[in-house]
Amino acid sequence: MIEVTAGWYLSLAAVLFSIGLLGILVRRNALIMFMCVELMLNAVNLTFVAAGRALGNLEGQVAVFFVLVVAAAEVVVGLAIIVAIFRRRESASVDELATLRG
Amino acid sequence: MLTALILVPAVAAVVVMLLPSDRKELALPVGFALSFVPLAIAGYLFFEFETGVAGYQFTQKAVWYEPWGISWNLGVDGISLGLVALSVILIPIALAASTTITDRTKEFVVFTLLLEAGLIGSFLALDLFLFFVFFEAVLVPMYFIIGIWGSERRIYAAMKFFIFTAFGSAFLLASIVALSVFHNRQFGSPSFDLLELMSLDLTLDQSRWLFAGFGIAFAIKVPVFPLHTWLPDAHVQAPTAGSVLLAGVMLKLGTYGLLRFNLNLFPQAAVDAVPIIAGLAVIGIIYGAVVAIVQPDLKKLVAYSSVSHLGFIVLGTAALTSAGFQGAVIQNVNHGLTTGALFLLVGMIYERRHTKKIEDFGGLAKVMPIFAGLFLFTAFASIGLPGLNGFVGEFLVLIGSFPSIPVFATIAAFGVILAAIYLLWAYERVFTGIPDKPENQKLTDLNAREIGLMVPLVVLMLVLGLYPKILLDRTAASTEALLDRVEQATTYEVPEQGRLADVFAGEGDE
Amino acid sequence: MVELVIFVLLGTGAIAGALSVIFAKNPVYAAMGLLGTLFSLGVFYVVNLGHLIAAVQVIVYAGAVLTLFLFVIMMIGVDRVEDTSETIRYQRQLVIGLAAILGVTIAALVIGGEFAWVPLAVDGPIPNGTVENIAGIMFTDWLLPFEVTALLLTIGAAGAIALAYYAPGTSVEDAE
Amino acid sequence: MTDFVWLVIAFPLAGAVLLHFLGRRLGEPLAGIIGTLAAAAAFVVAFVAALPFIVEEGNHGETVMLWEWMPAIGANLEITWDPLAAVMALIVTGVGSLIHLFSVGYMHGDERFARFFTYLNLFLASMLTLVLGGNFAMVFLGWELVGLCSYLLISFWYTKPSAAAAGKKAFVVNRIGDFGFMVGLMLVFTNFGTLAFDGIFERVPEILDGSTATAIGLLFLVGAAGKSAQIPLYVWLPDAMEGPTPVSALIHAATMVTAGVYLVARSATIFAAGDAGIVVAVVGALTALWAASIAIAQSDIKRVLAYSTVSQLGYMFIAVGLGGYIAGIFHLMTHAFFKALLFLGSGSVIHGMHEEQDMNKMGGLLEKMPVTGVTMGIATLAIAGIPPLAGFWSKDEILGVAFEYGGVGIVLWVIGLVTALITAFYMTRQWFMVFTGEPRWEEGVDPHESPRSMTVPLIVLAVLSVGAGFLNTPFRLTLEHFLEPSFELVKVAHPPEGLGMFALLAAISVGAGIAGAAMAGFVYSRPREIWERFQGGFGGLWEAWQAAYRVDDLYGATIVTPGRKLSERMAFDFDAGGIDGFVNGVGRAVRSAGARTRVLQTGLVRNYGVGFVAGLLAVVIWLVIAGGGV
Repeated sequence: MIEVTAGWYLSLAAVLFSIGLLGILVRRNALIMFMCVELMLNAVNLTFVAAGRALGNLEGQVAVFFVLVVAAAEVVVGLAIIVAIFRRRESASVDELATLRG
Repeated sequence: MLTALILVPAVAAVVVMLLPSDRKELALPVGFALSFVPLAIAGYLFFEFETGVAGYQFTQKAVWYEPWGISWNLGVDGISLGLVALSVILIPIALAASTTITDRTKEFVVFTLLLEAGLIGSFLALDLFLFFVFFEAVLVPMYFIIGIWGSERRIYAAMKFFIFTAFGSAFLLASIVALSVFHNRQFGSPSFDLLELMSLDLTLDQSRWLFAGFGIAFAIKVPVFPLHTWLPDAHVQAPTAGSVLLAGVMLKLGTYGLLRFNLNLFPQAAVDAVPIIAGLAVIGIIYGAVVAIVQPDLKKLVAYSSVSHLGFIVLGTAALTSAGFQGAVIQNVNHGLTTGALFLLVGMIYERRHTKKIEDFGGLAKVMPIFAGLFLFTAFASIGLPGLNGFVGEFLVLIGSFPSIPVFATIAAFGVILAAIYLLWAYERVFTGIPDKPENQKLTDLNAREIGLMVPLVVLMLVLGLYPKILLDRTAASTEALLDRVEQATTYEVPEQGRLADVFAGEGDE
Repeated sequence: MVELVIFVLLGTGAIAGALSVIFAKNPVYAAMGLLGTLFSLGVFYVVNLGHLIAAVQVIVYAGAVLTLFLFVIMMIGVDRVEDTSETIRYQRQLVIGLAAILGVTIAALVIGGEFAWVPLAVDGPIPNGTVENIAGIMFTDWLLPFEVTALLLTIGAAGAIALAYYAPGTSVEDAE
Repeated sequence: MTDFVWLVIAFPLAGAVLLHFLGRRLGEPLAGIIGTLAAAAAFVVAFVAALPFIVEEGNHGETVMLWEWMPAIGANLEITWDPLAAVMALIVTGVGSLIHLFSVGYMHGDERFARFFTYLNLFLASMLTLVLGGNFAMVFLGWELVGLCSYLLISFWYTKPSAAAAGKKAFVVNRIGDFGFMVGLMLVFTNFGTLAFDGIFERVPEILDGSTATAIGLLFLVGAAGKSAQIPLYVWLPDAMEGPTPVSALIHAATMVTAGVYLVARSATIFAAGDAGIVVAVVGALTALWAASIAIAQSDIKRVLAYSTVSQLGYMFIAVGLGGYIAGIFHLMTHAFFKALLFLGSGSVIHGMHEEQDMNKMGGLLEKMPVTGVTMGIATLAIAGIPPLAGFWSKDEILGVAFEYGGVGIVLWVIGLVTALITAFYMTRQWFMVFTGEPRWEEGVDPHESPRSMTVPLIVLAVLSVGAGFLNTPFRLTLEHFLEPSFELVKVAHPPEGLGMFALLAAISVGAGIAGAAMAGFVYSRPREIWERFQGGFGGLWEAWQAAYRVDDLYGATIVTPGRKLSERMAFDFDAGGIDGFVNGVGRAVRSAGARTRVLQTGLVRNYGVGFVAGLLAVVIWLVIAGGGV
């Protein structure tokens, strides 16, 4: 029988991460981009956990814990910004926000 | 004593700055008066200077920043004495010539005095880092003088002048730092002291590259042929005082640098580079003169004539003979006097007619005889008429450079003819004939102030022309020492008539 | 054997959820996709002995964060269908190109066995991710990060309020 | 013994300085008188200082040191007082004083009267510096100052554009000559290590080899040609007639133009060591013939004399070139007298004719201006070489030297004879056109004799033109003995020995002279139509002579205009366009590069995202490959 090793989980995490990454580039809606960021963070968590298990200690899970906290803070602030901008621009499309053009 | 010579103008600048702003008219007189103090100090210095002593005199050294070996190290010798005297003489004259500057006179006087401090500092500095600081410090006031009080395209000219020189000094800085690094590698501690750096033994490649680094910065400053296009613009746009100081003293930073640093620090590279330097110098002489002939603008004509005359100085440096060096050193001073005077005169006519175009003038001699006489006198001094100061420098350079680089000397001698052509043709178009244009008819001749300005310069031109010994004796020892330094440190030996036995005539029957 | 089944099933579920986040026309469906992925990851944590974080994941992430998302989506009223057409020139082609390269690289790594990470021969049982164990480590070695994250959260909250604060009477313009 | 000799220079110099500052206040006649006194004082001092050479035999004179100028190169302000210097000083101050006296009358009414005498005195001082200089640097000092004074005096009436241009032309052409002289000096310095005469002339044989001596000689020739208006640098002298006539008399006849001859004579040892002498002689001969031919057809009274001067200087060059230094100096002296007389005479004619210079508008002036007419007649006979006048003795000695030299000398002798014939022709033509025949002046012009202050110098010079010849006749070579000490170091060439040969050569040269004079007299004493027919006989040649072979246009076309075009190209295209263009180009390039890169900043987050991811990928791939991955 094929034994599921940590490597599998890592490759799955890699796939998820790249999906999240490309998602940011594709979608114009700020919220979707935010979800993609969340996706990438979760992929990282997966790698932490898989590695923790492979190495036989719990450090990975503690790290996941902190990543979660950071993600939460980030979502809170991000959404607040999006709401503020939305109130101003009536659309959540990122492309309109190009005033800092060169 | 040398520190005083540098600090006094700086303090004077601060004093003028602190003048109450509502008493604007006070700035110029106070500045003018204060500028006599450094003149006095320099005068004392000039006469206390012992002739026949090759090394640096009145040296003062104080450690500035130990870890890098930078020290406030000052000293004067034959080569820099003349230049210090020249700057100290030209500053009061430049200030006195700028009474027509009415807006922001305070800043003008402050910048001029700072310029003086920077100039004297760079001529006295024996520490390369200190020299670089002053070398750059001099740029800023001149940039503002051209930029604020210049004529119509002054911003362009000031910007071009600044960037051109800054481009050069970038190489200079790199080379200076490289030198101190080599010193550190060889002696364990970095040092910028000129004397210590002279004892460095660099590989031929290293000294060639460093020679090029120093050379480019000074070549731009001189200016040497291909790098000269900033000079005419800077001169045409600069106010009278600016031009006088720019041509009179600032250009000499380049020639002084070549003599002091390039030859002392990299003698072998200098000897190998003689054909290139001499070639560029000769091109400069001929090219500067040829281009000057057809210049429509009087100030540009004088600017190009400076390019030509400075070519002689560089040729003297490349000659590597006693007469060549002496000629270069004294021509540094002479050119400052003659070109400074020419710019003063052009400034005077500009203040009256507000134009510098030659064809706007005509027949001025009838209307302004004194002005015409002074202009002719200065023109002949600049052409190098014997009996006036221009001749002494050029003749020494030509006589000095013939034994070592005969072909270049002959071509350079050709420049003497071109000088006569462009100046006399300009004189003819401006002064002779009948004053047909109405504006020219009612021009007033020079007033007492203007004549007073010219008197010291005229006297100096005559004195240096007929009795140059007072300066030649003081420079003789240092130029001989420089020649010995080059000869010992390289395979080059001075040609048969290059070294002059009776060069120390000064001591003989004084 | 069970682990393999779980891996395959939930792995595809996670990927499907992720893809739906990107390609869903309606943001709400995207949110649901994300919820699916989060849930499958939670299970994976359990499989990898991360019991506490699985619980936290499900409660905090799926519960709080996602609801916040939904709340914002509803508030902004972007729940109508969006056109996912691409406006920036070359953007789509570039992304496809990058996706291709990314795919190839991951494939090469997986095949090359780069991820085939055989677990070490651990002496003794692999500790279980129970609350005691994690708390033991967190409050000893990792105390400083813990405190810092606490502070981070309070700042996050304050920041959110400041940004979204909409004092009555101030017009939209000068609220900037 | 003669340490007061520096006074010779000091007097005119002091006069110049005094008149420069106080001239305007001294006013009309007084300034002139002071000027003349200064010149006369210099003459007296020179005369007194020259006595020892006459009294004791073989006195070499000595060098008086004033003060150190440029000791490093052996150039001090020092005076070498020897017979050669004495003769030159006497000529310069003597003729100078007479011309000063003449100018008092001639310049009457000119508003820059005092300034004129300042320049004249300054000129005397500089010429004396040149002649008395103890080293080549002093000679060069005098050389250039003399050029300056001729510039100031030629363009004295600077309101006349042609005068100003003539002044500039004179200075520039002189400057070209000075270039040659300067390079020669450099060569001298490189070989001898000093410029002082006593450090050079004794050591010439041991230091200079043939070729260097020739090189130095040729370079000195360039300088001399510039100053003494020989081919190709003579073009400035005819234009120099723009200046007042006394100036032409003093500078462009008697003194300055002889500087070249003096230089060759002074550095005789250098010329003897090499074979540059022959070149000098040939140049002299060609110039003599060339200028004489031009003088035939000139209608301006002063231009005839100008070309005649160029021609006579050619003679002197023949003499000093072939080693006949004494003959050259002798002709220099006699020429100074009668040429100065001719110029002053023409000045008095012009003065009388109210500034009219065209001979066609003169004629029959003899009874109106008898003194001028007679004195100019004497001078004409002298220059034509009619015995017993001075011109005959000196010119004949030169022809003798050429004849004696043999080989090339013979050719030069023939050219000399032909030139003598032509000289006699054009001088007599001038005399007849001006003083005989029916008057051709316009109305309102009533010529009158010049005042006494102008005629006295004419008379004195006339006497000298007659008497000077006897100074060095083959029977009693007084001048020879006087100048002997100066030329010990070199073998001086002499005309053939024996009275027989002398008589033969003299007969030939006098015959040529008389033939020329007779021909001119025959034609130009008759009415105007005869002239036209006679001049028509020469066809195109006459126009060519009149237009001086269009040499000026030739120089203009080959040197001046292309030179100006070149400098315009260099100034406006190469410098402004090229180098400046490059510098500005660099500025523009930087600005446009900046503009282009600005476009990359689109402001769109997702663009940046793409960049970001691409970078990330590159790193990952690199890590994988480099990290020994796959």
